Amino acid sequence: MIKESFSSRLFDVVNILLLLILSFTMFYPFLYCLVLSLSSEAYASQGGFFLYPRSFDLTAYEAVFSKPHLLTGLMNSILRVLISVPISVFFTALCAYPLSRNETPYRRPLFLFVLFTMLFSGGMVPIYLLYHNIGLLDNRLVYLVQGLMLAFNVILVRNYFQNIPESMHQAAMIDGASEWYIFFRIYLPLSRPILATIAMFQTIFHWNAWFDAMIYMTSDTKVVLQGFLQRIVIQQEWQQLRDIYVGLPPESIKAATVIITVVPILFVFPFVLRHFSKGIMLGGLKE
Amino acid sequence: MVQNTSQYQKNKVLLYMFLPCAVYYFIFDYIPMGGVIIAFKDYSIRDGILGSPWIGMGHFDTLFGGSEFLLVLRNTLMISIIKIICGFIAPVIFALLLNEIRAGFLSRGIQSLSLLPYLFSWVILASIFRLTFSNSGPVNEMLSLIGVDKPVNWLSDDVWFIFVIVVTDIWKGLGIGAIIYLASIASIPLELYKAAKIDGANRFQQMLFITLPQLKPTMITLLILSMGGFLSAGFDQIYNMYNPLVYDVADIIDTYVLRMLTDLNFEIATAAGMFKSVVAVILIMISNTISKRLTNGEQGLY
Amino acid sequence: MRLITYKTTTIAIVLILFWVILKFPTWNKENIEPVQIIDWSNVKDDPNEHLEFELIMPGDAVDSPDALLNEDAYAKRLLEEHFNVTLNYKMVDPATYERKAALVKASGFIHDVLIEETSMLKSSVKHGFIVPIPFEVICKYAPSYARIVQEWGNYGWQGSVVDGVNYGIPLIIADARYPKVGIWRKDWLHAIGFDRVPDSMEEYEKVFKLFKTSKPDAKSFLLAFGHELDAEQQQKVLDESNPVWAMSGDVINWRAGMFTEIFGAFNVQPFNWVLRDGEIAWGGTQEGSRKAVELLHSWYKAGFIHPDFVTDEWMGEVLSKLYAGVTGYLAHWSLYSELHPQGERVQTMGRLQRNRDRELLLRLGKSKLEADSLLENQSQRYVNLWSPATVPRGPDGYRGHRLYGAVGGFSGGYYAFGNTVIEKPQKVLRWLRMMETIMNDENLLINISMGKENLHWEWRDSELGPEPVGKEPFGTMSYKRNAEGLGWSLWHQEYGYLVQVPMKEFIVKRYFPPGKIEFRKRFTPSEWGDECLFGDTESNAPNHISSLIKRMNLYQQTKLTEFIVGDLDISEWDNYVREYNMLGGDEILIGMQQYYKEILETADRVNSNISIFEHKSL
Amino acid sequence: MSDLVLKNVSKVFNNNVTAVRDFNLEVQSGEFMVLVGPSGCGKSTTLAMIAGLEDLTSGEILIDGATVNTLPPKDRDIAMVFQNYALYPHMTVYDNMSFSLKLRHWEKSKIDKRVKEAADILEMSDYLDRFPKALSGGQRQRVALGRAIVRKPKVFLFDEPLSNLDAKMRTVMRLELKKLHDRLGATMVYVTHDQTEAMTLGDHICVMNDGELQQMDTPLEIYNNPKNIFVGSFIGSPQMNLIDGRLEADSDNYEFISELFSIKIKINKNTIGDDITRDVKAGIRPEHLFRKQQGENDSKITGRIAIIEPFGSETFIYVESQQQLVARVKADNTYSASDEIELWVKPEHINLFYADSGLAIFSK
Repeated sequence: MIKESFSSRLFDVVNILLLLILSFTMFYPFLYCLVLSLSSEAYASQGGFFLYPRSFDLTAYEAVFSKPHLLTGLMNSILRVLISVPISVFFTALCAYPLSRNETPYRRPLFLFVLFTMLFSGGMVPIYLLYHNIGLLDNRLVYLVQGLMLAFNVILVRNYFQNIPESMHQAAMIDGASEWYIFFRIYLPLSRPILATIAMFQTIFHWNAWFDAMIYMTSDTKVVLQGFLQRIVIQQEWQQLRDIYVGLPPESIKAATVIITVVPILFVFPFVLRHFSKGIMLGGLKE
Repeated sequence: MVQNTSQYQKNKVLLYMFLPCAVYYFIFDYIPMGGVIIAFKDYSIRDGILGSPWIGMGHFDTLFGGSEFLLVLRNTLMISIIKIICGFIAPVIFALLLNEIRAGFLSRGIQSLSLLPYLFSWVILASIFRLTFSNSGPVNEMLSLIGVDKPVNWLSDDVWFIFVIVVTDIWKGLGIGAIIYLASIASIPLELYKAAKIDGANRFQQMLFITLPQLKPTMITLLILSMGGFLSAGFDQIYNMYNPLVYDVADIIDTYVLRMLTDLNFEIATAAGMFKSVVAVILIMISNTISKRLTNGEQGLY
Repeated sequence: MRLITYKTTTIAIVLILFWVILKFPTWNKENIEPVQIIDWSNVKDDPNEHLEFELIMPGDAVDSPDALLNEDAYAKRLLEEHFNVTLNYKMVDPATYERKAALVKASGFIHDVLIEETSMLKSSVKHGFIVPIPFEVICKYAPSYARIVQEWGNYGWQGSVVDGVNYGIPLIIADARYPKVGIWRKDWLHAIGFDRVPDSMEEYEKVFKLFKTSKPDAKSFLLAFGHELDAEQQQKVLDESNPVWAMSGDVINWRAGMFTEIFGAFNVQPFNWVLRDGEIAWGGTQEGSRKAVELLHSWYKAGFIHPDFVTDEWMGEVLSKLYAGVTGYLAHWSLYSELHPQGERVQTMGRLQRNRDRELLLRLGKSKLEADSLLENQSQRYVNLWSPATVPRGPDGYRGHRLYGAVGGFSGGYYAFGNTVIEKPQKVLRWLRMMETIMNDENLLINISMGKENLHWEWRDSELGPEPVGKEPFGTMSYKRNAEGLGWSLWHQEYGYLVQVPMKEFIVKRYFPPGKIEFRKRFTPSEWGDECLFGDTESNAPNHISSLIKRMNLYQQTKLTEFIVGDLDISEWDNYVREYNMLGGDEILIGMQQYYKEILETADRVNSNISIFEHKSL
Repeated sequence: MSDLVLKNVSKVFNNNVTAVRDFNLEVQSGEFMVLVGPSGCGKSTTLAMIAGLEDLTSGEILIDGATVNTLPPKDRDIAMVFQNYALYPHMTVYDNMSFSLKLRHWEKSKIDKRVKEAADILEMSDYLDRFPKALSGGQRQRVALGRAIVRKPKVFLFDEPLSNLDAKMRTVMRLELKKLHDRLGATMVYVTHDQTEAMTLGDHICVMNDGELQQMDTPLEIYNNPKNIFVGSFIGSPQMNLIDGRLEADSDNYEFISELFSIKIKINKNTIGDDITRDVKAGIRPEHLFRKQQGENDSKITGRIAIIEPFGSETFIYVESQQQLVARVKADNTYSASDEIELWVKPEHINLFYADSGLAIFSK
């Protein structure tokens, strides 16, 4: 066996140790939350560092589930992802295709037209007034319109389209296919990896968006799950629970709310892993 | 001529394909951009955006005159500079270290765990960190195990709060950053490493002279992108994690704009927002031209 | 290179735009007509003209479903029949009221009657959302309401005055002085040999030291169950007992009442404006504050104050530490109901302590049956674990705590009228008449605040005399009352819910339990209570001052915390004071003196109006 | 320069696939040793083991008599040139060549001299500041060579360095390599699947097949006396003709009898012993099929021409008979497809092999 130098073996040991500690820090906060949400009143406010719940007590979850807006929030979030993500992936691809074709007239200015939207934004007031005039205020359609075609995703898809060999397009042209046909039948199926990655980005974007719910929704039944969590945990609204669960320590209510919001994401996690670990080529974004 | 028209004919179809997207961008991005003129007007809702009287650069004078915005600007610059510097290097190092682990299952395991934080929104993470970084929380408990008895008030002390903000921001972006860099590392031909081994490079030298230079194009691209967000300094994170005790350090442009909005002070909010966007556009242009010149033309966003 | 490329064209357009903006600053300023001023002289309120009102107000807890106002809510129907009006309420939850109200206005929908804080009111005026209401009109149509405001908080008027014009009616809740009463863990005191509540700083210190050293929680448990345990189990209880602190606190809401009885013992309140021989003075930089902070620092070093006091929230972690037996003293209560033996807080404390004892007994090896029977015959222990503290005497003989008093239950709130009333100004007069009539019609006032006798509440005899008690068991604050348009808790609903009109003193005495009156008398004697000169409304001060005050309060909170925690040594106090004044203290003082003068002037203006209409009362 | 010895080296990959089985080799100092064989025969693995890029499962490798099994590549004082050059894309030619010296902390002037020297040998002096991207295939290969030369290593290792070049450049570089070897006199181990390279470059050739050394000898010896059917058919293009048949003893000589032809052959009695009964195969090189009889005990094969492939100076003729044959004759266009043709073969040009074991039966 080729003898590795001592420093390289030492490096291995230290490296693995370091990364294990790092992955523990990645994992521990969620464990801490889980433990906190399960521990009974007495232990929750003791604070400190624990790895396992000293007692099993579900009153915190009972309290949080008693809030009506949790279920409506969950429904809103799921609907938002199921409807917005596919539509936004389609439109991102549709927008990227003409930008990837050299023969599109005014291709460069169109690209700058899209890119500029990533950098410059009108600010909250004009957008709010626009939504009001269109009637999008307090309307779930806002969730679809938000982040429909993010310039960053369009660039990623356009790069992927450009990596598809030109011969594909030429062959189809010779067979007499129209641009729409090429787009639907050839380019879309071929770019499944990047579309899956964009779908992943959009799922995370739509699932985690809380700000638009906070600003544009006035009736509470239309707020997404994150909005519900934000109000409970950040804006200290857990006090509303005082009539039934008086004395329940705030830490366990907050922790329970967090765990309930975290669980659905863990279902998506394996899919995310599969697509992301295939890796996305970000280097060399230039056309 | 016929050939030419069909050429043009075909292109027109492409334009038709782009039309719906152009309409979307025009309505939802470019029309609100028009609203920026509020920053130059004595805006009142009754008179509407067009009706309100112009007052030129008045608001910008008050904005930069008053000490509050300058304090906010200082905070934003401070936080985003630190974040960009550390946040830019950390995923590269993490990817390099991850790449050095030979045991396949271990590196995949750590990589998937590191992706976990990227999935969660700042609302979730902020609520978790408020619990874990509280004075009697687990972090202080661990510190007391290793001898630091005086509890560090992470969330209420100015300096520590910035430290927590930067560290947690890096912690969240580590996973996705590593994946992007590992994708580039994977494209490095194995022969290069063999040649380096024969040339006498040990593992660190291989990492330094072979792996790292290959990541340059991706690093440049990510740096340019982060330039775009230079003045946003992580609104989601700070809005959900800060508390009155650290306002003087953690108040950034976006939280300032939101506060102005709730006071119905639309002009100042729009003026600050516009300032942020203009700076973002300029920064992107500068960093893009610099990167193009540096890598003689082949690296850049557009 | 082609001259006209995309880049150059876009830059050219931008430059032209800027030139246009800068060139014509006053482009179309002239043709905006000012908001019409209502000519109140010829506005008549004809009682049989039916009026419809759109109202927006912060509901008690709109979040829980049963709190949403029913269509035919009792109080709403009563008011509508009585005053020939229709009231359409939009209830918004209190936490996000400010932001949501702002956005609703921004979208152009203006309600007839709104509840606005000073900062909101000022920006509403700027955007022309609300109309001015001269003092003359208020005093003419609601003289007794105006007099109550003069009596309880005349500083309220100034908050709704913008450039000399008044835009709002200050909201008043009855006797607005809430004391900051403390409580002790009765069983802990007993366990360390104290049979009465400590009454001076020295005694406080002695008790805290004993709390710290002699494991009071474990001892009190042993006093109750010791005889049932063998020596080894008893030792186990002592060894395993968690560390204990005397108290925690919440720096973020310091102003609302942290450590006020400690500062009071040095005759100062850190976040109050007081009159010191005719001059306005700020408590935070007084010598008394230094002594109090020095004492608190020594307590912190001795481990009496829980380190979490920096970031805890009073309603959250501070309270749950008390419930969990981590702390033994807390001074934050202000309502009689909160300390009443049948009140929910005391009952919860008992329930939680019982659970903890049960868990400990099980862990000590007792079977479920044994544990329950032991708990049963010790049930007297859980009836009332708290005993109210007195306001302790300081080394120089001073006593005092901060009276959390404010004009208007919504800490500085005002009724304001949207510009939609311009076509029908009589709506304002109708609203003023409603307030005035309810104020003086005891039966109507009781019905719209507590509800209908024997339907929503009834008289019941308790050891403290007849008490009006809700249909549900004592003290439960159910939101079903909100659905009927009534206040959520019978216990401190001393003002109308749908129309915020306060109960006069004699009504409160007749309808509320004598214990409550006695409680208030005992804890709010004027010589103990140190009420802030501006109530909690210094945020009504002129804009540049109020933002400076906010910032300086935060600065003071951080500095005082650093002194207590020890990051800053007490010797630094003088340059802290110098820094505070230099950074903003002096400027604020000047601003507040000016503001105080304005308050007095406005109060006199209102006085003169009241006197005009006094003898001509309707 | 130094010699290289491999003693029963073998390599089994963790999925227990044996890549190299019991490989023994001695490379004299200054010798140009070629390892040739089909892809997957273990030649590259062997080279990697010599370089230290792969561990040995068993056996021993010595350079200048010193065992190097456990030494990492950098301590073995070897240099290697890769198939796709493995130049560092982000470094100039100069940096690429001087990289190994920089790692050894040589000071600047010494590095400069050594690199300039190597560049002169390869006529690359004016490309030193260019990036690999800006060079042609041949130039890049020269840089890779330069990188090795600079080190003045004990042993040069080549892993199919020319296979990425176009045909013309390949011949040019082959000559360069030959000149270089003669000039430096260095010990070189060269791995290729191209037999022309093997024949032209190697002082000695090792023919390998699925992990085993088939034969190690000089090129001509391998060409003329292949040890088994594999070596015979692998070396030489177009491939050696193999004709099935059997032997019959007559007095002290033997006769090879097959459907196509039969011929008397002198075989040493004690080598064949009683294996006379086993089926045999006769290997005849295409150039050893002549159109005219030259000796009296030549024998004739008749067949019909299937395809004619003119190569300018030579022509390949594919003949259809009981078996397919291919002949290599001087170019002349007297023949055309489907003509009858007679081909003569001489006894000394026949290599006999046992059909079952494939081993050669040595006549001399």
